[in-house]
Amino acid sequence: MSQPVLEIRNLNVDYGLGDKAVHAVRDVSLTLHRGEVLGLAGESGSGKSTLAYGLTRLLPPPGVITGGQVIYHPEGGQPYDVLALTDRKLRQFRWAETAIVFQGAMNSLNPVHKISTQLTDVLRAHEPKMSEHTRGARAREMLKLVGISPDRMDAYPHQLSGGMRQRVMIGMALILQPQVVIMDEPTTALDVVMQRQILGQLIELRERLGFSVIFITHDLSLLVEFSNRIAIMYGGRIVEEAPAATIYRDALHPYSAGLLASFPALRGPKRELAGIPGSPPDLAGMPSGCSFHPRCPKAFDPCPTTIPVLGPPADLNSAGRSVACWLHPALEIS
Amino acid sequence: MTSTKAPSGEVVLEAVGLTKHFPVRRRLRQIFRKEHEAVHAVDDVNLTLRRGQVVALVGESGSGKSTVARLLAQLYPRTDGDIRLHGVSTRVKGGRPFREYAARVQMIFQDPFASLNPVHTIRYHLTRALKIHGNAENLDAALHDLLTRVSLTPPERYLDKFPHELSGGQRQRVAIARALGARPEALLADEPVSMLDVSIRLGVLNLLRDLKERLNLAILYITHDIASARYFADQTLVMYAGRMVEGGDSETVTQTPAHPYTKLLIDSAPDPDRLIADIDPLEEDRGNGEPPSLIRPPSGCRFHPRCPSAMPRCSTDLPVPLQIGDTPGHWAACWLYDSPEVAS
Amino acid sequence: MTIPTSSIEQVIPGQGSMAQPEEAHPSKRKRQRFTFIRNKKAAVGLTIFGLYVLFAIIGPWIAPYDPSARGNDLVQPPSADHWLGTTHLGQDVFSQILVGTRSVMYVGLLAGTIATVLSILIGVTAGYLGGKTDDVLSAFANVILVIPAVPLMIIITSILNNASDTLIALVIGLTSWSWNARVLRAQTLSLGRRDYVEASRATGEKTWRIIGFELLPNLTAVIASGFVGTVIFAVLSEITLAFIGIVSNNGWNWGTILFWAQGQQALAQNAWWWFVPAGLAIAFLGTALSLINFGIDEFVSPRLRSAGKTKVKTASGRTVRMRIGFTPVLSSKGGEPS
Amino acid sequence: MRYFLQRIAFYLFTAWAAITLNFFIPRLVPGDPVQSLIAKYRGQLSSDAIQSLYVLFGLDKQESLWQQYLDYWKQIFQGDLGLSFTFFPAPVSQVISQALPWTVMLVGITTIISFMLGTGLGVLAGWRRGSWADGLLPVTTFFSSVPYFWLGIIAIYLLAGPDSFFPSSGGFDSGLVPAWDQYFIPSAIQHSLLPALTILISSVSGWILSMRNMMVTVASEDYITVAHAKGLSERRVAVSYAARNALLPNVSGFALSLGFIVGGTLLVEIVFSYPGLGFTLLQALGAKDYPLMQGIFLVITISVLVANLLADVAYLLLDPRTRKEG
Amino acid sequence: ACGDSPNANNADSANKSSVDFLKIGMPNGTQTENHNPFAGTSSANALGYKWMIYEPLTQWNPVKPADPATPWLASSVKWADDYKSVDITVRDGATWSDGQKLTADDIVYTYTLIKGNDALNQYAVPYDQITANGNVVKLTFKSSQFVNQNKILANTPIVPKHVWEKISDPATDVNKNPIGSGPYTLKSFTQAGVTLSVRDSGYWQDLPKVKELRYVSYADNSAQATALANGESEWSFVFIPNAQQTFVAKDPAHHKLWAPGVLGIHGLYINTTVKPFDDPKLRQAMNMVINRTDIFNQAEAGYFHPEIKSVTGLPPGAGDAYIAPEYKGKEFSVDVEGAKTLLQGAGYKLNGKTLSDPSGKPVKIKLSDPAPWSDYQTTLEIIKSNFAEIGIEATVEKPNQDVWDANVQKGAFEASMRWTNGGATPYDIYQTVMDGALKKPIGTAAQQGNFGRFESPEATAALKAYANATSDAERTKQMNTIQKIFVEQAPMLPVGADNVGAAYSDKNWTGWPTDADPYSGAQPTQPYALQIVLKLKPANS
Ligand SMILES: Nc1ncnc2c1ncn2[C@@H]1O[C@H](COP(=O)(O)OP(=O)(O)OP(=O)(O)O)[C@@H](O)[C@H]1O
Ligand SMILES: Nc1ncnc2c1ncn2[C@@H]1O[C@H](COP(=O)(O)OP(=O)(O)OP(=O)(O)O)[C@@H](O)[C@H]1O
Ligand SMILES: [Mg+2]
Ligand SMILES: [Mg+2]
Ligand code: NI
Repeated sequence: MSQPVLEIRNLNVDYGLGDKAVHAVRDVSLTLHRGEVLGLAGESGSGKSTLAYGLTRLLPPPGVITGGQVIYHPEGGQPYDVLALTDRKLRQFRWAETAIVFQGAMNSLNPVHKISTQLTDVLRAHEPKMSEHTRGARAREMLKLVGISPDRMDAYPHQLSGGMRQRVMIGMALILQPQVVIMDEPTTALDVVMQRQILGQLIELRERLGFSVIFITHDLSLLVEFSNRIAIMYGGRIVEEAPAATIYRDALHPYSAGLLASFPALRGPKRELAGIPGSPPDLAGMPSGCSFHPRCPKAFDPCPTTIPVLGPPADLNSAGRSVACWLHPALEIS
Repeated sequence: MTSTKAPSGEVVLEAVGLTKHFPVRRRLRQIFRKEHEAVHAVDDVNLTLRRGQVVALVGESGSGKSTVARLLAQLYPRTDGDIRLHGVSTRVKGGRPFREYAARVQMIFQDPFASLNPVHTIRYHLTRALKIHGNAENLDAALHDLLTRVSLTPPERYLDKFPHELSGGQRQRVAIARALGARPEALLADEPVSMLDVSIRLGVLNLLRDLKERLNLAILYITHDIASARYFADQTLVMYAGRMVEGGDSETVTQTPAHPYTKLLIDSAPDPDRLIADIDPLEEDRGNGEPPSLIRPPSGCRFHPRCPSAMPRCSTDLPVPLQIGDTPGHWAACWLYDSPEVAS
Repeated sequence: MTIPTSSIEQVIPGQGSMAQPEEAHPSKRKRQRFTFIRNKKAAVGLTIFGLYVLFAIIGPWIAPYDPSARGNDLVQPPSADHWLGTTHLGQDVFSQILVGTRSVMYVGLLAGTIATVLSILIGVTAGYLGGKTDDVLSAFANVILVIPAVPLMIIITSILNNASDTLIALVIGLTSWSWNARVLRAQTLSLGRRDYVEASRATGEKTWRIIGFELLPNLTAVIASGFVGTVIFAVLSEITLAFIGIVSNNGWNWGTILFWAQGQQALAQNAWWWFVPAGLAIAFLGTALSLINFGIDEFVSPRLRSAGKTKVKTASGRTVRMRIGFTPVLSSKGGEPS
Repeated sequence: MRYFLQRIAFYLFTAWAAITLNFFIPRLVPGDPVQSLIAKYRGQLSSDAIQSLYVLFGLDKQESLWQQYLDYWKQIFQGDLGLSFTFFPAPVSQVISQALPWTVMLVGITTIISFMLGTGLGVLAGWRRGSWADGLLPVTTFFSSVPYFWLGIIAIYLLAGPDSFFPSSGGFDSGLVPAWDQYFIPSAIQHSLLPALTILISSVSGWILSMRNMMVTVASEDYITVAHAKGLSERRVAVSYAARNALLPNVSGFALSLGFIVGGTLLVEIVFSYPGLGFTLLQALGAKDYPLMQGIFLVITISVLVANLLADVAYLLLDPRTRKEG
Repeated sequence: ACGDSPNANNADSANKSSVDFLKIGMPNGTQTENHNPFAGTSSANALGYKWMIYEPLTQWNPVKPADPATPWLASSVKWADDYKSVDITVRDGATWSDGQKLTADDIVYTYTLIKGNDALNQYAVPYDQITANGNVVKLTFKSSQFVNQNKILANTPIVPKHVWEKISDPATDVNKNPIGSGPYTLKSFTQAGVTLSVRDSGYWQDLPKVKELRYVSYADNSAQATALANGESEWSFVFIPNAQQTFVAKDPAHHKLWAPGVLGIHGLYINTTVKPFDDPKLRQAMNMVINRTDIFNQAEAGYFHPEIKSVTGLPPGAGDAYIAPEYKGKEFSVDVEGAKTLLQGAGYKLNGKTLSDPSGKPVKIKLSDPAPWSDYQTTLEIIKSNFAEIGIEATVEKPNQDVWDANVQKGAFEASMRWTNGGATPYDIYQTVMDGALKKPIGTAAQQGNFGRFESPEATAALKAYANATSDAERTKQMNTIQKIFVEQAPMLPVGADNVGAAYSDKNWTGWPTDADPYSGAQPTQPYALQIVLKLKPANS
């Protein structure tokens, strides 16, 4: 496997302080490798966005990072902890190394500035020496890259369609050629045709530019198609992580399996859909033990009491996958 | 519920040439001009809801699906066409006739988080639905019955809760229960699961299917997820920019789509079986892969500007529904299937 | 496209409410009912306000003197006999303030109620019904808004023969509803598009029931905040009117006190005790009401809520403020970079 | 454009309705200018003078209200607002035009300063929640709850005096004639300081509060987070992203308050004997001077509407979303 | 360099050590430029500067109304015995400020103008013929003008014919460039005030020492009072609450108040048609308990409306000469016991704190006056507590001014403080209160007087006889009758007198009229203000 570019270690994120805190992300460790698309799935409220924003300390109050590290490996440099950076350093780090494409593009663009301003703003902040002219040229270039004619430079966000706005955001994310691009449900607001267009484009760009992507969605079938590896989140934890095809064929965690069985297939034989019984957990009153156990059809003794650790399953010999489930207890790493 | 079991397949609600144009407010300087600008949200839509059947209406965002539902629920006055309830043309605006209509045709909204009033309990919501339609003779029993019907058991646990105390799926069930409170014959479900979590969608859809079978309801299922239409509906209609472009048996439409738009839709749907490597190359029509303006819809076939197999005729002549192949009831409004064209 | 709420329809700062309540996260609604009172500002405001209400009720009974009774100590500074000194007629200022509380509170609350009821009737109806009704009603509200309120009140009170407190409240109420009506209209417009309104229509509810049972309960916070705003405005208006000499018979209110004090040039006579306390009484009442309003605003718009502590201790012992864009990191335990 | 035409139609209607109300309301008031004049002089004017005054004011002729209303519109279209009774036979337009500049200067400039100051502080308070700026709020709230006139009178008592720098009344030193010269201007400024301060103190908190609330609201918008994510400087995010958007709703509030300048600060003008329009209006009210009342109401109505129109224009300039046709 | 500026001189003079201007203030609000001396609404009238530019034929002293008038533009005045005509000899040597001579033509023109123009005929004087014979002007009237003599001669500004005949509508002209015979001419006008400067030459007397008069119009009483206290204003006529402390004490050496009473009073009008107040006994009793000293000190700040002592209602000083022999020395004093006895005798019963009338009904009275008139309001509060002592329960109402005014005129009131007209004789006072000729039915506005609907044919006849009398003896006789009715019937309970005084500072200028030398009234807006200005001398000379 190729080199890691971003390592998340034991990240914990709370909303609020003290007893009332909601533990939205618990003890998450995850590694993103250079050039790969890492899919992050899980139902609503499982902490996907929180994890993504937590990486670069962008959570709004009352979000607090209560522990963990985010180690960034710059190309040919010494790795460092993003969470430990000073404000100034962090500002420099942002966008230049990791860029984020948010869920709603309309809300991500400042409605009162032209998109050219918003594009060049980044350059002005990160490459102050660049000339006005070069900046403009670069912004135009990016727009062309994402398939928007450069003469739309002077348009305001509201003058663009949803798809175009989302493309502008993607272009903006790539303008500094970052190593990591985080995409939080970049296409949920769009319809399928547009979604496919944009994702197709993104994959192509990734091949050309070589950045890594963390791709968040709850549409598992989309993820399976588009990502290299998939991590499934439930109740603030990662419950399974494996290459996309592996998960699709053979999900180990009952939750992942249930998730996959919830999507009707368009092609192939009509299969019976099982779904997952029960409703998502409340983060404030998380069940003890494996948080999925109240809904799990296969729950047994240890599930309600002990939290399973995420690790390569001991009973199977499939490389590059890990799961947190007592059905497949983790290999003891000693 | 005591409704006598009507024969399955009986036509309940029918739309004939249903049309809705939302007037665009005229500018002052246009005040003297004759023509009125309007959003052609729905044009000439025909659809039939039968007892014990689910008709799916699919199409991209803004294609007019919700408008069709609201027209059928008589929440909007229609511009043209006809809505027939058991073959009788109806047009109701308010008051008693509306309530009588509502007793037979009920609508379920897309967003269960928004369609229940946060200040009222479940009991209030359901009681109102029952009372308005005079189904409240034995209120407690009726309430229990409703909640049981939508699998919210035991009913006592839910009756005095506020919407916010329920999960999305439970709320949508309450919304369905409310619609059932009127003892309707037809249910118009406008994207009933798109706001729900993946893991609970299925439960709601299964419930709807179950109700259809048990109560012999006619259901219009609106969605943009064509896969769920295949799974859930007996018939599927595809809508594009305010017009129906294809219709037929769900399995046929999804497996052998005829209209280029349906094809595009199906090709675009995520498919886990496809591998990351063989993603289609970037399409040519990137820039205009967007739905057309409905104020000035393209002439002829509304899809022609995006259509890969557009012919000159497409931009001038409005396609008529044409029978496709030999599957009965499968049609598409596309000149590709006009016999002379096919012949040539 | 939507035309952004234009100017006249916008909320003026300081007046009425800035409340633009996006629906609070539904699962928190119940808890918020109590949070409102737990809000520190609102609690302080309510406490002060409660005191004023108490004095409005018992003021005339506990007042040491008849506020109009003349005494022999003319323009005396505060003393044990007269806690806030006396007027040029030897009247007890403290008693006047105590007794005056009732009129101020009465007029403020009554006018607030009248204006609120009117604004609900007009604003909600206009917002919900839309179309021609809306055009007519909002034009009407705009006209009232455009005409300056205080002069209008002066004119109207002078049409009336004998200005009783109730009449003054009526006039203030009748001239000051338009602002809230606009706010409510805008609010109703956005609520009216919500699915639950549409849904209850689809169920077959009657229009008045939709307005009364579906819309209004959801507008309570906005209405409450509008009410509080109007009460502030009404109190200030009544006092202003009293100050320029439009008062009710025999009525003592703080404006009357200021009127007499100014007419007698209290400050030039160095009789600060005559002039200052009444003004302070107004200011504290106003502050209390504003505090309540903040509470409501924050209740309605959770973003405005200053969520408890905003300062956090980090691992390194530093205190950092919670702020947007830089999430505080409390500790960073974990493995060493490899 | 369409948006504009709509607005203009709306303005015209509002203007018509307001002007009509302005016409009828004063006429409902009992009493007439002559009686008011006599009463005003309380014995200084002999009751013999009544007849001559009726003749003088032209009130000896009877005309139907409707006829008067028509005449009133005719006059308005001719730009003639009639003659004032209080200042008989000065034309209303003259009375207004001599008072208006004072109000506009004093209250206008103060409102602008108050708006800018309040907005600035509000941006700070909203951006740095929990810092010292938040502590400012209770204080300003208190001051904004104080009646203008009370504050003004206290200010006069405490700050103005025989040897004080602050004069207690008037718009300029007696003996000076309004002119743009080195004697008059400083005097006018000196006279405006206290009233301006009074208005400032009691009005600034409204701006602080609304701006703060808008900032707080805007600060949780996604685009702010994006701006942070882009690594822009704090200043740039606060000013160009947050404040710029938060300002929009305040602009129209500002325009509205500009419109209310004219009628809004009646009492400050009275307390400080400031020769402005508010004070003139009070005189007109006391004297049953309908023409003057109507004239002033007209000015107020028009200025409110013009201010709104300006707000629309400002919105148009500040908010690109409005610019879109259709 | 700044010579062009209209303010250059003023600014300089403010720094000079010796002051050559006088700052006069009035609480009359903003002004618009109008120098028309005939218009009651003009700035010239409101601030009083018309009397510095225009002069009357005679000057009379309201402080000593019985003294003969001083000739002014007339060198002598001769009334016929029946007061239906007057001969006026025009002074020689008076010139208009544009240099033209003042002649009998100008006087004839002025009076003809007034006669022919109802709007200018402020006192509704029935002019008949106006003719000139050389430098003698003869005015004739349709009725006796004894009671109006000073209004006609001393209150009418004489205007230049050559200027005014060119004015198309003298009633509404603003007289932008006033040309008068007085010692001052207009220098500048602003809405806050007016500056007059002294003429270079051509005035028929010695020019005054005050080179410049600066009139300032303050917004209201309190602003004016503050200005007086601060020294910003040197001369004004305004009610100053607690004047000793708020004004005099600020500079005891220079700040002076002088408020001589005149023949015009303020009192409590009682609606004599309302039961039981139609009973003169009750009114008398009420009259006996009013504490005028309290009112004088607490409501009128100890100076503003001089306390009326004589039971005839005539003010001290100005009224002394007219008091009937039987009432000489008879003064009001609070006599609660006397009042009770009187009431008992008339069939009223006082049980505990409530007085009931002979029919057994408790006696209650509503006192009303507009709220902004704080001295009246204070007076009513005092009267209310005075009445309480004899068991009359009074309530104070504060209708707004217009409502009050309408109510008083229509007789829709029970009791109200109000003023009477004033004049050169007590006639105006009594006429306002008792003249049956002015009486209107309840509900119809009585604009000129007799608001209490007092019915006394005797009084009406006496008033008429007084106005038309041709001899002093006749007048005295009628006056005595009138006073007797007034005292016995008490149609109105007199409280205080009007004053013609002023608050002034003699820091810069001395020579003001005082009790010791009451050579004229002291209000800055009256004709005699010119007499004062002519007498003023710099304080440090
Ligand atoms: N400001 C907040 N205060 C308290 N809890 C919060 C806050 N923001 C988010 N949460 C909680 O944190 C949890 C994780 O939220 P997050 O937004 O990361 O979920 P998500 O997986 O991105 O969901 P979605 O798919 O809906 O975007 C949720 O349960 C949410 O309720
Ligand atoms: N009240 C209305 N006034 C004017 N135009 C409207 C109105 N309602 C809908 N439209 C327009 O009609 C068209 C169809 O809207 P509709 O809501 O029916 O689409 P939809 O297919 O339900 O889309 P979605 O999947 O987003 O719900 C859209 O272009 C919309 O802008
Ligand atoms: Mg998310
Ligand atoms: Mg829809
Ligand atoms: Ni538009």
